Amino acid sequence: MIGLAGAGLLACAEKPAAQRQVTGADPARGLALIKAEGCGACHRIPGVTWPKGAVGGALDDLPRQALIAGRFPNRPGVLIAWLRDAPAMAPDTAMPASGLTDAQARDIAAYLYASDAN
Amino acid sequence: MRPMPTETPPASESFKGWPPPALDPAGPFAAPLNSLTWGLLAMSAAVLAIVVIALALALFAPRAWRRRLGAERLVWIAGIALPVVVLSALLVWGLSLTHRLSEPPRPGELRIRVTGEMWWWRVAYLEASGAEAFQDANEIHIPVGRPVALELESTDVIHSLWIPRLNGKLDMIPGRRNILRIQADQPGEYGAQCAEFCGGPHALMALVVVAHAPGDFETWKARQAAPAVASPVHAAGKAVFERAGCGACHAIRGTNANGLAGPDLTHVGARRILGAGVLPNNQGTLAGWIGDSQAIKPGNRMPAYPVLTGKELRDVSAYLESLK
Amino acid sequence: MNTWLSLLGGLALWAAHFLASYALASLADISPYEHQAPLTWLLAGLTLACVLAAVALGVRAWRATGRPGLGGAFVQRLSALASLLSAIAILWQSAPFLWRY
Amino acid sequence: MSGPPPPSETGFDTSLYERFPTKGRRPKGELEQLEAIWCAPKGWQWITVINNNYVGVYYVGAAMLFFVLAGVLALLMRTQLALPMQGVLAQETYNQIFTMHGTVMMFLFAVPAVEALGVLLLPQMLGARDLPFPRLSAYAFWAYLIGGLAFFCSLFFGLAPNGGWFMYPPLTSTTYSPGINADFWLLGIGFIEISAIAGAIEIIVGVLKTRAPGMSLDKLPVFAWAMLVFAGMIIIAFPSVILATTLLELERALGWPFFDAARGGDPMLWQHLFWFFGHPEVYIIFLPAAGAMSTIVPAVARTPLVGHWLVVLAFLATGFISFGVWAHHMFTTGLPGVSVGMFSAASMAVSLPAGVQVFSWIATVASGRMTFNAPGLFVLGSLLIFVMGGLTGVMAAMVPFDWQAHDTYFIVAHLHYVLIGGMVFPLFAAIYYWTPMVSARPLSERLGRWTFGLMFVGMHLAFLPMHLTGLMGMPRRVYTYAAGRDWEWPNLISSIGAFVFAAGVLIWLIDMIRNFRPFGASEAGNVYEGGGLEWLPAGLYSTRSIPVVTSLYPLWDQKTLARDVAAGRYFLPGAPTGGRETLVTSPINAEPQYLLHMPVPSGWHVWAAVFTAGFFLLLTVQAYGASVLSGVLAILCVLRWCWFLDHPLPQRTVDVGAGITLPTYASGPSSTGWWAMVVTLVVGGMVLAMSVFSYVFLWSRNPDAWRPPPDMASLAVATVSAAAGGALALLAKRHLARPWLATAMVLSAAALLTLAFGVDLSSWRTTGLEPQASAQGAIVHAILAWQGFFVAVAAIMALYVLMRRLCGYVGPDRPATLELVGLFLAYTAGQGLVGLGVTRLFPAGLA
Repeated sequence: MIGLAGAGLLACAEKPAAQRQVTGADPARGLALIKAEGCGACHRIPGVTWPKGAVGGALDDLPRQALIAGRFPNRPGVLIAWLRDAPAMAPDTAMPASGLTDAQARDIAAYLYASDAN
Repeated sequence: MRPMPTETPPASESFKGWPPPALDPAGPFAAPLNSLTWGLLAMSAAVLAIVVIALALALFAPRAWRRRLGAERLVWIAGIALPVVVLSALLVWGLSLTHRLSEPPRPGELRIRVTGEMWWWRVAYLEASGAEAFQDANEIHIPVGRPVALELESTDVIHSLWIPRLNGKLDMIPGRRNILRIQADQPGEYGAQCAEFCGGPHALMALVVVAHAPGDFETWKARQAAPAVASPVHAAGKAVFERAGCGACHAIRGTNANGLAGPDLTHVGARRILGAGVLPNNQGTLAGWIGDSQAIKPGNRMPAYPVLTGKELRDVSAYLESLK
Repeated sequence: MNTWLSLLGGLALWAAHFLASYALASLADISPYEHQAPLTWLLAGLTLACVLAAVALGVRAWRATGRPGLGGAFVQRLSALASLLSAIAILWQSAPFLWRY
Repeated sequence: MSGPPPPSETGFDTSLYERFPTKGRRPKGELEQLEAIWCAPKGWQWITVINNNYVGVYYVGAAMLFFVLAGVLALLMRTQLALPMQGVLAQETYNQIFTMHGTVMMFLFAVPAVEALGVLLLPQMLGARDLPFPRLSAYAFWAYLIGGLAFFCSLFFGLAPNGGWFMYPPLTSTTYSPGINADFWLLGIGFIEISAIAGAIEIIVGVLKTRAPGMSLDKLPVFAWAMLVFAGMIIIAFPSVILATTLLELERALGWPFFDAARGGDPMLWQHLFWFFGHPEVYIIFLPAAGAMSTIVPAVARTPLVGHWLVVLAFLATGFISFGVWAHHMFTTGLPGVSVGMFSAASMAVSLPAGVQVFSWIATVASGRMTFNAPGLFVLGSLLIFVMGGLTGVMAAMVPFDWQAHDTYFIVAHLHYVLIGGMVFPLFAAIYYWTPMVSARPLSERLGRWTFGLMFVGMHLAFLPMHLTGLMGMPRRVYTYAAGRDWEWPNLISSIGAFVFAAGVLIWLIDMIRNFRPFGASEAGNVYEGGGLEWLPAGLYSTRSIPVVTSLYPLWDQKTLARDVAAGRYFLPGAPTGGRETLVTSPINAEPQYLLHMPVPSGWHVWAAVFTAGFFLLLTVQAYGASVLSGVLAILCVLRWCWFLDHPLPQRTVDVGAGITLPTYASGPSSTGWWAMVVTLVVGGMVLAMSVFSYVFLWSRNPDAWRPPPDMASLAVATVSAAAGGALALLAKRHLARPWLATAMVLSAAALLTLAFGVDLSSWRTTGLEPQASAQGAIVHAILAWQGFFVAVAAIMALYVLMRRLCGYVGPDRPATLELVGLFLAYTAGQGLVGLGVTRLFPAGLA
């Protein structure tokens, strides 16, 4: 009985904030792109067991972070622009301009936002 | 909701595990090994069948059968006569094949010296005279259809170069030089792995053999022999490269970086895989590797560079990626 | 003592032949081409000698199984078969060296 | 017996055997006196006990403990490899764990387990009261237990070796393994080999000299044949690994470049030395298990073994041919073509004897009525798995296939099939078959079937897919593997199989905890109706009387034997000299020669083991002072232990049964001590032979770098003094009538040997040959160091003889001590001469 009650309590972990949703994008394709680009070389990304780079920030709880890279408001539009060309937004960042298309950036953003849902 | 966390690092088709590379020859040296393997598997299956049948009969057959089976004669026939015949045939097949496959390289063959280092491969393309034309790392480029003599050496511990689809493996032993001859019949990429335990990240020491059609092998070779082209766009990156002291270990022909400890980076941008089979090759992974290679390939000899600012890291990785 | 000698003689001959052919093979592999022929003949002679000795030991032991010897027929039969099998093993082992072309 | 009786080996009149079984009642109190003499240990005494049925059970228990520990390591490895790129084990931890799994399984489980089986079963099986040197096997056990546990605990400090169980330099040399991890392996394992050799000497002398009267070679049980060949192989093979570990330890500690290519050494020398031991070792592990199989199959099939003499020949052939195959581990190192072909031929030939044994088992099962009890199931499982392993072995013997399969998971699959099928399953069959002999309750059949089922299925699930992963390109000893190469599903299946196998072992453990009750008043007895002497009713004193053996399966052929033996109607019903004793018989026809007086439990061998282990382990952690102290204490304990020996009894001859009288003292070739010394010197000789091989090998690597030897004068002086020393030592025993003269001769012999060694060493120093500078310097100084070690032991022995003389223990009535010291000193002289000859006359002499 206690186990059942405990399980019940767990179920009501708070839902991700509504406004960080990317419409019309496929997280699965996003994960495949992350691996092809090798983002794991600098970042620790949930769902990528290896490599777990330590040069960039960990992206485990990106959906709950207020700022992207400590500088920009964490909203889908800003994240997609950042993914496509970070140096244009912050000249001193180490994150290179990835040259991703808008659709690719949207898939990756969708995956990162959905990454802590389970 | 999220897909299973199977990540696929540089899945260049060279590392496909299926069909098993040892049974999927792509050259004249590997083909006889494959046929020998299938012959041996057939022999083993046949002998195993004989033993299982004999055992089953011995256990469950009617009394008359078992009495015939239960005599010393079975030991003489199945235990001595049959194996001597089978093993003699195998010995003849094995010795002739060994002899045929260990001919020394004929003069005029392309010579490449591959040196096993602690956890990466130093590849030096040699002139006919044996002098070193230019150096590369973690990749071997060969022309299709021609045998190539790989001179295997090691400066530290024992490694072993194994390209399953082109030939068997051969060890790289300090103080000795072994010749491994390979030949690819089709253009393409062929995966290779270090097969002798060499400590630390031995598991992450892979190599790719790239077979080119004769035409573009010459063009590739010419471009590789040329020194690095200094483009003004990446002057900032080049400056960071020099200031951080990378030239102490790495060499870039055409610049004053002439370090010999690490791999030659003259055309690092053109490499298919970074870190001896570890990362895809683009500016992002270059930055990640330079920033902290220990997190990616623990125990490797390159120190981490936390001193570089974000912009410097981005500049130097852009500069290196431009060295195609 | 000769019981042990006849029992292990054949196998000891095999061991001696193995060491000799290993030494000759190592010598052959590092010596120039013109030395190959004499080395091959040397080993061929050695192999022949060892095989004949092993067969002789085997036959002597086989003939002794009738007479009451030390250790009885068991040891005599064992010595005979051990020697004959050693002869086959010696021939088998010299194949790679003698048949090199 | 058909025809005239066979000629007598020692002049003993075999017709005396007709006097047995004797009639009439035994005198009162004879059995009680026997039980008092062979009393069970009480309280702390269980540490000092030396009976083989105590030490044997401890030994098997310790070996199975290491089996379970190494098995847990295997489960950790399989968890790490279940999925690609796992983080369960860090890279360094995985490298240490896979090295420890291999090393513990091969050195701390496999060889000791089969040796323990021999120590436990041989005396009873041969009809002897105990092993000839019970304290030596107790010493070997304690040294093995202490050294093994300390070696295993290095894992918990992160100091475990991480260079693979074969420790190839240069990876394991100081440059690339600076820590003391490698030293734990080199000193720990080198030391464990000494206890294995001690056990082997014990078993050789036991099988040859302490058999029941009448047990001639044709009536020797097949398990005893296997143990004899097993011990002989240890004597020839283990010195090679002891030399190799010593050389690598010298390179690591003092910088002598045996394996450092830059300074003239060659890493291939290690591979030759290691595999010359390595491959015979796996046959050393296989032979006793095959002997146990050939004993259990007739019992479970209830019919004599078919082709008994062919199986014995298979043991002898395996024993010899296994020394000609070592280089099949080195096919991919670029060995020249011809020798590679030779080793391939020998590697195939060595599979022939294994085939003979398999078909002999099948024929025996066919000619009998098979019972599917626990041992029966393990026997069938072992037969099937071993055949599959043997077939992949023949495949790997083919050089071109080995170029593809070497160092891949195909070879991991092959070695596990051969070792589990050839050794682990027969060992479990032996445990189920012989437990009723030592435990009050047999193990349960129901749990036995579950154990077999899970282990059989688990084994195939775990190791069959590995054949495939090997051909798919997965190399050995990788702490992880990249995804996307399709290696995931076979590795997952292997990991599941490993856990199923472990479940089987767990059920076996539960079965042991519930049913295994050793050292009780009574044993469960002959549950599976075996035919050997070990099933005679026996107490701590083994059988009440030592029977005359007339056939290969005495219990099957003589129904009344058990009753007569228990009633004391054969040899030695009581204890004629009032102490522990057994009969010593001749090697071929087992004719009684003399009565061996055996030691009583004492603590000295335990202290000697503790301090010997202390010497090696303190040396590993570089506590040099404490290590030297521990070494000196070990020597003192051994000398105190020897002080008990060689005291002739007041009664020169005694009646050992039915009026047959035998002497109570013997020396020379008929005595057990003489044989033990000769076998020990064979071990020394093998180390010398491998040193000479190393010398010639290193010379062949760079002949022109070899410097000329010192002048001929020093050679002449050293040769003369060494030869004189040897001659004096051998002649000393002839002058025992004047004890002072004999002692003086031994002392002067030791002095001459020391002089010869001093001249040799100093003349080499004058040539300025530095051991760190070149391979020649290293190997010459290594040979000198080995000779110096022997000269030091010779000096200790000479001083020991002096001490014996001062206490009046040197005289014509006890020639044994002087004879054995003479043998040792003569060998040391011979070894000195060989060392002089090789280092000075080769190659200088040829030029």
